[in-house]
Amino acid sequence: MKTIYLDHSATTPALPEVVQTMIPYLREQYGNASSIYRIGRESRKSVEEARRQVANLIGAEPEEIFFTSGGTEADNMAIFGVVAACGEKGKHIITTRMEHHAILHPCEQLEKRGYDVTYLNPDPKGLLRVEDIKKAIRADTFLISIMHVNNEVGTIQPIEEIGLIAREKGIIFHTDAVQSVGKIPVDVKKLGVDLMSLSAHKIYGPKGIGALFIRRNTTIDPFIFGGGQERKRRPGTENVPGIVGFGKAAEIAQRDLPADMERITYLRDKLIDGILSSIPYTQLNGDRQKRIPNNANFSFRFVEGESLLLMLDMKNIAASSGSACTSGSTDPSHVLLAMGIPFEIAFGSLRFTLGKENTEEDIDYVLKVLPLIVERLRAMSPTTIQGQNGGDNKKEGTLCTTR
Amino acid sequence: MKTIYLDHSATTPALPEVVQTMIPYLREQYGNASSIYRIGRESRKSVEEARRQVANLIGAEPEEIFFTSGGTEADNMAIFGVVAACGEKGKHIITTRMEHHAILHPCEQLEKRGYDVTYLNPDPKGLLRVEDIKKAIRADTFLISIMHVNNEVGTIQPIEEIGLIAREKGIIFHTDAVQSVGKIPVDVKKLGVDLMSLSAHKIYGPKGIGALFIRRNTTIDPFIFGGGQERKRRPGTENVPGIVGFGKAAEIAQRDLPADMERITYLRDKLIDGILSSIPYTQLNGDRQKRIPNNANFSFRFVEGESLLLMLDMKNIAASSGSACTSGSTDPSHVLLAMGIPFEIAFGSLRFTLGKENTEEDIDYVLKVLPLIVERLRAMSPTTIQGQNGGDNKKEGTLCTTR
Amino acid sequence: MYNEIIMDHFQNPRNVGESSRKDGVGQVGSPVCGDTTMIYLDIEESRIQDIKFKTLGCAAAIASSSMLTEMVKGKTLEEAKRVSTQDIVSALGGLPEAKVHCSVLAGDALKAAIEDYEKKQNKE
Amino acid sequence: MYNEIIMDHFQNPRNVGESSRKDGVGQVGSPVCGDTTMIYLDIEESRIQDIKFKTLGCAAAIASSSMLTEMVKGKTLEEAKRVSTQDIVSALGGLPEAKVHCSVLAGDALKAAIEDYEKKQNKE
Ligand SMILES: Cc1ncc(COP(=O)(O)O)c(C=O)c1O
Ligand SMILES: Cc1ncc(COP(=O)(O)O)c(C=O)c1O
Repeated sequence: MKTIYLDHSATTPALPEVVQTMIPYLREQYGNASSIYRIGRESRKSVEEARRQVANLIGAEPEEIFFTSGGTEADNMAIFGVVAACGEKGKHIITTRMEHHAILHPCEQLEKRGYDVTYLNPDPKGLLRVEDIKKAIRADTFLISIMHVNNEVGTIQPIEEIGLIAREKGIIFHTDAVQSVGKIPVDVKKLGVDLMSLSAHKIYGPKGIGALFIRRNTTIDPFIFGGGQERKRRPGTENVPGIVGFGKAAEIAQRDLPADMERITYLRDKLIDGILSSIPYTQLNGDRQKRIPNNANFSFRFVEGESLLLMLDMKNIAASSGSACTSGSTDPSHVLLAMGIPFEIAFGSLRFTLGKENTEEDIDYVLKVLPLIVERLRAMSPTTIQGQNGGDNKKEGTLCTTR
Repeated sequence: MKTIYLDHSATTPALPEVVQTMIPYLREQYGNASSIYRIGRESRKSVEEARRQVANLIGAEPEEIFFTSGGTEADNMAIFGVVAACGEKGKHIITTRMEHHAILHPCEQLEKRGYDVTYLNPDPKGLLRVEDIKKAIRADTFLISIMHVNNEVGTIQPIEEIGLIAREKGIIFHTDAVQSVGKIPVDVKKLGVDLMSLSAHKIYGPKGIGALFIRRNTTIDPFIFGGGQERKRRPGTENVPGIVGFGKAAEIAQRDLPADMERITYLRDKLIDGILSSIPYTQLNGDRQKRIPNNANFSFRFVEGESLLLMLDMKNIAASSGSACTSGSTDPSHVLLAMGIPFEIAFGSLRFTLGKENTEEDIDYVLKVLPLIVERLRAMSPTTIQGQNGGDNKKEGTLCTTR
Repeated sequence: MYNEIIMDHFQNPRNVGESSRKDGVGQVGSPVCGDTTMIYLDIEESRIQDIKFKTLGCAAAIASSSMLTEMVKGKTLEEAKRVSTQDIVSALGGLPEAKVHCSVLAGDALKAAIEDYEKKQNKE
Repeated sequence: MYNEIIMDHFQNPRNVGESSRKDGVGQVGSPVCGDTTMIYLDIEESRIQDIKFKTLGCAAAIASSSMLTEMVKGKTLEEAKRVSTQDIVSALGGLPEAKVHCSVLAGDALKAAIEDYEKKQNKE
């Protein structure tokens, strides 16, 4: 039976057009894009065309796009690159506790090196308060990094307002847009950001390729050193097939955005409404309105996320609990905890992220299967309350007291 | 007309089997290798199989292989990772002036941060003297990085001897084996290295993927921070198609090595002998014996490298002058200069690097075409000497005196 | 990630629920991962006549509990006390390293249940 | 990398060689890139009757020399002196930024050749 894939925030299948675009560059058009002979020049041309496609998707200039090996590298390049270039002028960085680990862990490294990092908490709906940013800014703040869309709860952060503040104060502003690009309109000019991280495999492009948008005249040093590729900002033989695949995916993302948004929002809302009405002791995590079209994140009390995932897997449904990279662990999501969701509720969370291939039948199937799975696991659980599956009886039960 | 590709040290065409292995992972088997559902577990399994294949090629354990985005990242990860982990214990690093820029430029960064770097020169044949290493070692030396095979002249360095010295002194030893792996037998145990950089696209694998071998218990910190992938040493969503392609390429490299070495050495020797005997004022750069089978690097006096390349390109021959990443510039190769080759000789250098697809006809064609091209350019050159194309008359002519 | 034995015990856990007499009841929660396991024992002449469990936790935690109940059912309390985490992990055919701590709960809950039983016996 | 005009002048350079009379000869070498260009002039009544060049250098250097010779042939010395590097680059339809310095040589060699001619004239 085919997989009903509902984990598009972890990764997406590359589109057939993307794969078709890539294949020639894997074999016949193998020229090194930095070589001056014909097959090298052809690779160069395709790389520059892809750069234009990616730039278009986010309203940037092609010269402002630098290809990286993915979102993680783009995030590291942004943080460490700005620190290398301006870390002598300031010592304070502002970010949030709901960032991806590709931002949080570099920031922790910087703390070890003596930088001050302020980690702001989002509100209980998963939204950052702009006032918190204002309050956190110090005279020596030189970098603000706030994700555009959170990867777990899908909430859209007030980047435009923060951009105005950052610009006014002359602070470099980075946004991790790995989860927003291709899902909602993204325009670097409107958002007022200096740096933006992208990842191709989240927008139906290939894995292993991403980009950092660097606004012209932004003070940033390279992160990786070597040959002269990417105008010396990101050396290494260009991943031509990956880059052209990314370009194609960006072009398609731009073309399909309005239609995809509408269709996927409809399916997602059906999923949210269906689950909330059929499974008691369930909550939707993250603001219902300020969220990307494809995200539905739930907490089911009295069950644990990984068990849910595996039971769904046996029914050929692919979902996620917490972020993709930690879904092997049962630690509840750091994002939900930062939102102030109690441990025992975060513990039983499940993220569905819809995509292009999903149909209404997929959603119907999930709505049929999931209530039974939750019921089955709750029946095994020592912490459920009497009558919790009755639907009406919603008073709190005894919870695990040993923690 | 088809290209006669003689620039395999810049990049190689991925083999058909490699591309066939990759394609399913671009589309149907798109699962995130860190996800626990079925398509995720399948990706994981393929990644681990590839890790085994790469490990086998260099005599390592699979747990000692960490995938990166290429050779450049592997080099940066080695240098910066060791410095982060042990840079407090020592302050001296030893490397050579013939390293790839992916080593030289990180080392320059370290000099800015207060580290001492000794750059050893190779001898005029492009070989490092082991005594020079011995002499350079100081009490505070904590890292030695010496390439296994030079990318421009193809010379094989005495890594095994250096490994013994490094081990005796307790100094971490890294080798950039991007140009040796797949061309000559490489065994990390025999070479006695702690760290080794690899790049897939140099061994008929895909671009944008490489690896760092890290011997168990080597003191090294991560270079990129984020999720838990690659046992936290190299986070970022795994480039599954790239990794499986690299694995397949490694397997084939191992299988074909003896036969390829023999066949390519024969063709290469024919090319060297043919050129040296038909074009006067020409020299082979790099030791003739201690060199990988596929490299032939020449200097033609009274001509300039880029002009040669473009003339060859018009005859559908793809070659290189200097390293791939700088072949757009007319600066002579830093490697040739480090070998002590005079500027005006290094200026007219040309690198042919042979590969699997090359045939004897290809070599015959080059031997027919190249002498005419050199002659044509020399006829245009103000610095040639009377009678230099006569063959016998080999005394020095007047050289450009304005430099 | 998980082998077939574990997946079998996760999908078809043995002895889920509560035993009829509940002569001994033990509940432990893991501060590391938030899992909770409860063991219910029916004891006759110092022998485990029936054992049931409830677990809130990951597949490793559920499978470990299920496996443990099979391993100790019918054993004397002394024999049951000697079953270690390592025994459970071995019976499951091994666990991913990051998951070994999840299997500790089952044994701890059993020990707590036996203690509970013995405490009650002493009171009588 | 290079446009068609440049590639045409590189492949079919105009006016390569040495002029018959060599009334003025100029040679310059670039310390940046090692290129060398030599210009040979035949002058008649302060007008460039013939011009030839030799260049050791990259395609940009060769094409620039070739283009320059075409641009100034038949011009008076005063007119020829006014031809700038920018004029050569424009006539070539633009050069990659990293290559602009290679086109400087041609103009410099022409100036040196004119100077050489003028010096000889003054001596006479
Ligand atoms: C918000 C966010 N940032 C960064 C990343 C890292 O991207 P990649 O896995 O392509 O390195 C991800 C995805 O894993 C993400 O969701
Ligand atoms: C010796 C050497 N090291 C490192 C590299 C860099 O590898 P990559 O281009 O895959 O990043 C190369 C090739 O360009 C090389 O020849």
